[in-house]
Amino acid sequence: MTRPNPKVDTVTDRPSVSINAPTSGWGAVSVDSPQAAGAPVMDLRDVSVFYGNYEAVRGTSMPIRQNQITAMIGPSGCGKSTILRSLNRMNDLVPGARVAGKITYHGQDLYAKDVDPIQVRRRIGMVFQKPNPFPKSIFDNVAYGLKINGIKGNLHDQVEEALTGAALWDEVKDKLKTSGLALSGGQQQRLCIARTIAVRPDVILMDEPCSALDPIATGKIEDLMHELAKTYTIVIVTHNMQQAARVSHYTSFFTAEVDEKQVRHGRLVEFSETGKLFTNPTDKRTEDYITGRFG
Amino acid sequence: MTRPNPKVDTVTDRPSVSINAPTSGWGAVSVDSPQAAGAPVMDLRDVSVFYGNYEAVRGTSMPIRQNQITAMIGPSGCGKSTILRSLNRMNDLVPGARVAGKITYHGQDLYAKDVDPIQVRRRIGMVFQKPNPFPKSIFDNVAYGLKINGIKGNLHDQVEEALTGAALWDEVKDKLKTSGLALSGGQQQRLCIARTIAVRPDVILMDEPCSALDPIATGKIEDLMHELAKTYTIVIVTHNMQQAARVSHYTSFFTAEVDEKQVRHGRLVEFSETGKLFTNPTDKRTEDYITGRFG
Amino acid sequence: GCGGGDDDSDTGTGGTDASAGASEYANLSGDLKASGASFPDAYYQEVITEFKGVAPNLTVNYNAVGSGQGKKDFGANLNDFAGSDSTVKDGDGPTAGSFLYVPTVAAPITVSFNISGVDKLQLSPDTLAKIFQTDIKTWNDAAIAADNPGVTLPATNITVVHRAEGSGTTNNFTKYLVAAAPDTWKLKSGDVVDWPASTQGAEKNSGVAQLIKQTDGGIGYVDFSDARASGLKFAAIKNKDGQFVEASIEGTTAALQGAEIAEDLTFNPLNAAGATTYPITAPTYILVRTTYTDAAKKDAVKGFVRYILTEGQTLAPEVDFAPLPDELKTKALAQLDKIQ
Amino acid sequence: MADPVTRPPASDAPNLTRGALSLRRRIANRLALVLITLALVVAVVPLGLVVWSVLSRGGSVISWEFLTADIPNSFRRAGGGVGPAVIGTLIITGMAALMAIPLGVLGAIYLNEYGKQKPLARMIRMMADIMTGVPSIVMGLFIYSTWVLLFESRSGFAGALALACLMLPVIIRSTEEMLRLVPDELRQASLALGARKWRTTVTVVLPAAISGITSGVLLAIARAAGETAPIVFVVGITSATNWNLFEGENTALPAQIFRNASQVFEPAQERAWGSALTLIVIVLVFTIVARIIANRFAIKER
Amino acid sequence: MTTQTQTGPDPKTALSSRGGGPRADRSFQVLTLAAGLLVLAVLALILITTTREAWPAFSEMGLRFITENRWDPPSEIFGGLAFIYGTAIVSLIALIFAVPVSIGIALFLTELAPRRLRGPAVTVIDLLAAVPSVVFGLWGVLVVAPKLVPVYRWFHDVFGGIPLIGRVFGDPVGSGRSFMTAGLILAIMIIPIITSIAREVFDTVPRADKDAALALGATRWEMITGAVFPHSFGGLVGAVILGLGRAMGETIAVALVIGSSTQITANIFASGNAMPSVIVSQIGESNGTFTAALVGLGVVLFIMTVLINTAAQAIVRRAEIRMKGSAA
Ligand SMILES: Nc1ncnc2c1ncn2[C@@H]1O[C@H](COP(=O)(O)OP(=O)(O)OP(=O)(O)O)[C@@H](O)[C@H]1O
Ligand SMILES: Nc1ncnc2c1ncn2[C@@H]1O[C@H](COP(=O)(O)OP(=O)(O)OP(=O)(O)O)[C@@H](O)[C@H]1O
Ligand SMILES: [Mg+2]
Ligand SMILES: [Mg+2]
Ligand SMILES: O=P([O-])([O-])[O-]
Repeated sequence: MTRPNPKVDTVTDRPSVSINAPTSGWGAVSVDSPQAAGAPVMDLRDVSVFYGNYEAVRGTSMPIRQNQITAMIGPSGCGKSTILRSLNRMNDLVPGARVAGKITYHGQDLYAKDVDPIQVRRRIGMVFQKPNPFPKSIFDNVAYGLKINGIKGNLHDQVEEALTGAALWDEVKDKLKTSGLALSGGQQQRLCIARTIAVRPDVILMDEPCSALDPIATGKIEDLMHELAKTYTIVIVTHNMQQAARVSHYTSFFTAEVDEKQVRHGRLVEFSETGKLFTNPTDKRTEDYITGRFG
Repeated sequence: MTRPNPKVDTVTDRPSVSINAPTSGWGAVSVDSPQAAGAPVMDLRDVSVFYGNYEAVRGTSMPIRQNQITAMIGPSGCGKSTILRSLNRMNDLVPGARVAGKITYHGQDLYAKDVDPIQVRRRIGMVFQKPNPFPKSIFDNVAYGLKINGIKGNLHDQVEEALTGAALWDEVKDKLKTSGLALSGGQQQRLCIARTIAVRPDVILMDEPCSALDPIATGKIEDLMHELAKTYTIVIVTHNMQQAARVSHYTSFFTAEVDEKQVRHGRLVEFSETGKLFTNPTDKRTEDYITGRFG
Repeated sequence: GCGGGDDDSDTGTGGTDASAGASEYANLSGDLKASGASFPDAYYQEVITEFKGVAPNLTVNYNAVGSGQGKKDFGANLNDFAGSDSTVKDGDGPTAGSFLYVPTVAAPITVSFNISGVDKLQLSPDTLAKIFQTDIKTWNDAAIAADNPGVTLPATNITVVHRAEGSGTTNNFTKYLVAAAPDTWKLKSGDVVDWPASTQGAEKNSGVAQLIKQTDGGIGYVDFSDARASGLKFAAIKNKDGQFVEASIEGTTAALQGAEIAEDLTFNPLNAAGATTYPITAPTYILVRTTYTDAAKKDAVKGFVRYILTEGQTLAPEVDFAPLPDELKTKALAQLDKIQ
Repeated sequence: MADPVTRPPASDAPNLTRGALSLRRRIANRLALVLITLALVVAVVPLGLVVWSVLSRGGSVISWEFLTADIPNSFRRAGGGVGPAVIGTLIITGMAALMAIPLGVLGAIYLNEYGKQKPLARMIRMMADIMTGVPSIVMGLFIYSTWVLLFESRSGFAGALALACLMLPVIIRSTEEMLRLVPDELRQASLALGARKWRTTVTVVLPAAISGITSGVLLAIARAAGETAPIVFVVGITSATNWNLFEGENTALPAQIFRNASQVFEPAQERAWGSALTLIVIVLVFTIVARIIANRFAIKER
Repeated sequence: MTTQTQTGPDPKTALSSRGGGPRADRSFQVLTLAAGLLVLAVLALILITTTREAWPAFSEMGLRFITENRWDPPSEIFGGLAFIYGTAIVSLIALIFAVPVSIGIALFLTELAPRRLRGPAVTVIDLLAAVPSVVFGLWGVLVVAPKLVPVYRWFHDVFGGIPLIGRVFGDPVGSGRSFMTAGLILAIMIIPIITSIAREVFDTVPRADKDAALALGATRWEMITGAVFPHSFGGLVGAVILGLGRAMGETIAVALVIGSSTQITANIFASGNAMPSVIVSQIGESNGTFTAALVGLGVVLFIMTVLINTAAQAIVRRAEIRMKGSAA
């Protein structure tokens, strides 16, 4: 299995923002400037997320680059999921959850007053840890998003397109009417991906999408991610360092640190091009983690 | 954190059984003869475990050596827990579960007709994945096993001894009356260990005892294991290869293989002295696994 | 046991006038369980309260569950005596010969109504039968108007209310209709009758009274005592002599004069002749066993019933019941001596 | 852009404002949410009215005298109280609980610890569900035709039997539910220490589930205390307190409410309201205690 | 065994069973089994004794017991169709009102209510559940029924003229004791029952499913229809059936407000009767075949409850297989 290099062919015509620029405000976090990268679709500036009074993640700054796969790694409880869910305002659903700092999406403040979280989520899709197809037929699973969003066009064609895009069409084309729950775990997860891409989002967030799958199914999803990155921007949380190394172009490493008051907060320790992070980490904590000295 | 070498100081006066002897019948499994080891307290010969008609683990042979820590590693579903639970007949409780082959304990067939599983479990204790103290006071948690087994002697002294043995006494001595559930995860797990050693077993089985704990708590349990190995024989299942490498003297690597009928069975691939298994595995599959090429 | 009964009686009944009778009752002790007709309930409860004064050691419980249930309990040995407005038929529970009828009081059954704006109503037996058969559906029907010259009747729907459960009152009321309107009344008589679909049922006399009171346009049959106590208006009924007579004690007493008394002391004062007679007059009985295995129980039953037939009779008018004529009372007292 | 054809068209200037949501979807959502909220109001209104009626009409009746005095033997008579019915409710329900609780808990232990998915256990489970559905009037008929007719007497105990039959399946099922919530790890921990199964069940499983069981039991008792049909059937009636459950007829608050509710007389109706308030308070105490126990001592989630 | 100083007896002998341990285990199991079997025994007894009591009526009437609309005890004719109809119509009315309201409340509690409102709202529902049915009956007969007459009249005046549907809104009975009143009282009674189960059902919908819908850009309502309902179908049917069972079996509240008429009419504002209330009001005064017939109504009611439950279970199973696929 080979680690892909950041895709140079996906560079867009947008001006490349130098993420090392002093204005970026990423402070202590060591950020590496990759030689070639997509323009930032999303941008986190000093983002902290609170659950009630508890600050789960503190001051995170990083870009999410177009048509690149950005991985988030770190020990359990360091706030990876929390940050991920703040990217499409899923945290709005947790009572008491609050985001400080600024998250922009195509330059637009994601948490601005007039922004409708429903529109945000439609554009920034999400795939979850456990495959969670609806208890409906395979077809209806994929068609659901199309229907509620009132997307026009031939429903069947669009469902086929999405299933094809998720590398599942051939396996299910003869049983579109059967329940999505009757599929194997790996197929279910690809169905969930199909469901997500059917509404043609811009960014896809994935929270440990393979942690419930066996190695073979995991391999298929990883291959699919490469494929999807041609069209979509992907952010993936994973516990599995090997996976991050295999699939991502950029990796951010989080850890949980205890402050003066003995409260644990998640912290972004290092964000850089994946190859660099794994072979030549700037931070001692990153190095300890990836060499298995803790976790 | 340093990996301890197999403890030479715990060798007993029993004749050392050469596990490479042709009579051992461990067939394809590559077994390494360690330079120094305890006598086998338990011995598995061609053990298969069935759930109903499904053969979850096939033909496993390996020794469990006295005052040594034997680790079992391998991908999820390969049957590590299944084998572990067959060592103290916990699998009796699963309807339809059945053990073929022979497991001996101090030379006695564990599954012989007149063997009472209650007596087996009293001698071969078990610590579980999730800390599971009883919803009783700390004291009662530890005293429970003493009471039901009608063990004589000063109850308080014995509880103190067990808690001390589990490196928990200092932390809880002032709150023995509070609920065991009020402790932190790591403390809970040590309480469970105290509960187990209170009845003075011979062997302690541990099924991923640290997987629900944070790194600091994990560290403490690992240290405790070394301490316990002076007195007890320990078998530990772990997902965490670093942990196996850190704590165990012997390691067995399991994997799941698909047979002609497309049915998955767990298989013991390699059993050897831990240092050897991690630095110089005999089997290609072991190597692939420990180098992160799958799983 | 009833130790020291004599001593108690001296002190306990000091206030009562009939000292001879008082000492007799004061000896009685224990519990009496009774159940049955709701029709005489008000009267029996009055008697029980008074009786407590002369027989402080004896507790009597009368449970107004209805005549049918009372008879059934009696048959199943669940009570010591039963109250019933109707006679015992096969299958009611008590076996023939095992019990005696003791008539206690009589009272009118009123035809109570609730029509807003109407205070007085006169009904002939035929009209009454038509109303309860739902042949007549509204209050301004010609037949009713004919009975009530000069009264303005509203077009309100008639709601007929009857007893939901089997009842001695129903039995007597329908018996009256059979007797007084033989050509019109089709539903026959009995504890239960096959009421038309749109009529409504309610439980016990006071339940019927409640439902009438709640319903504009309601009409139903209710015992005199309950009707008066609940302030219902009731109709004057045309008697055998062609007179419209309102329910009253006097009308009942008049009806009792003409009633023929059978061997077993049952009698039928319904639709009796006489100008002042209220025609829907019903008797009520207590069923006692011919033999009580428990002597104390026997004495208690005898004592209580004797009290009803003697001092108790004077209480009847207070709660709107008519006492028995002297002749009947004598016979009833004689009946008590047959109890063993 | 690398692949302009499949690229979502909106990505460059995404409209994230609320206006972007179609009117139809917005209205459907609003309307549904309003209706859902309204549903609560619809339930609260009758509750408020009932409580108001019972409080205002029953509240003026209730006094110590009312709660303790004998029941007047005539519905028409004012005064007196419902003391015998209060006592009757308490001792009949208490006796029923005494019978149903141990049997129910033992039955639940069988279902959850031994029977599990065995055919017999499934059958018992199904029958318990069916028994839960037996209309209370049928239970009354059953006790009447077996117990009352056999022993030729209505009594408090007959009522307790009927209530126990009604409670039994409820207790079995709710207790089983609670036993099921006890994590298997606890049983395994105990068994791994060499405890026998019965000891594990008695010393580990039951204590772990005790709060849930207690709260389920109290709710069953509360429900039984309000049962009317079987009481009217098999308990009979008395106007004086009868402490003896086995001899003599008895009465209970629901029966008093029922009898007095269909009376035309004002004093009777007042007694009905007073009894209703008393009964509600009794039932409420059980319910609240059940909730407190459930919340306070719930199995700690981990 | 050098270092194992603690291990007492020689393990070889120690592994065989000691004392009466296994027997104690056995006895305890038998004890619990006996308690479990008691359910079967009682249920069988109920069926046997009630059927035996009812037998005279069943054998006399045969199938006409449930197909004929004539209840004439003096003539020994017992056709209970009107009461079956009454039970059905009253339960139907109760469900029509209670089901949407209960599901609404349950959704409110699980999906909408801010956390601090959730507690009080649950308390309200619990309070409602704590009110014994006889109290609703009391309230129904003394307060509600008379007050509803003008309301019924209004409905009759407005809708009574419509062909066909108008017959449902017929002339209201003067006392207000009617199918409709009984249905409404029952609805209030079963709302907390259905609500509490529906709430549990909605609570078991995996957070992940709801998140999945929302992550696709669904509104809350779309999330409810798309993710919550498909998951809850089986549970909701169960909840409704439990409520229906309670409604069908409710005796006293219905007896007080239904009006005790023996009639089959489309008019929901007319009085009628239901099986349990017929039993409770007439059995005291009955005897012989009449008593048998009333007990027979109880048996029929019981059988109906069981049949409905079984049918519902079958429906749920089929729907669940369709939705979840054969695998799950
Ligand atoms: N809904 C919530 N309410 C309160 N605290 C929460 C909530 N969700 C998460 N947290 C807390 O926030 C911190 C970060 O949690 P998060 O789930 O983001 O971690 P994670 O890195 O995704 O961990 P994992 O690898 O275990 O998924 C944790 O301390 C967690 O307890
Ligand atoms: N009670 C059971 N009934 C039937 N099959 C079972 C049972 N327990 C385990 N299995 C199956 O046996 C196989 C081995 O399971 P086991 O739990 O021993 O694996 P494991 O190596 O411990 O996995 P993990 O690392 O996930 O704990 C799996 O295929 C599992 O599905
Ligand atoms: Mg996470
Ligand atoms: Mg395992
Ligand atoms: O007096 P009854 O209750 O039988 O009418």
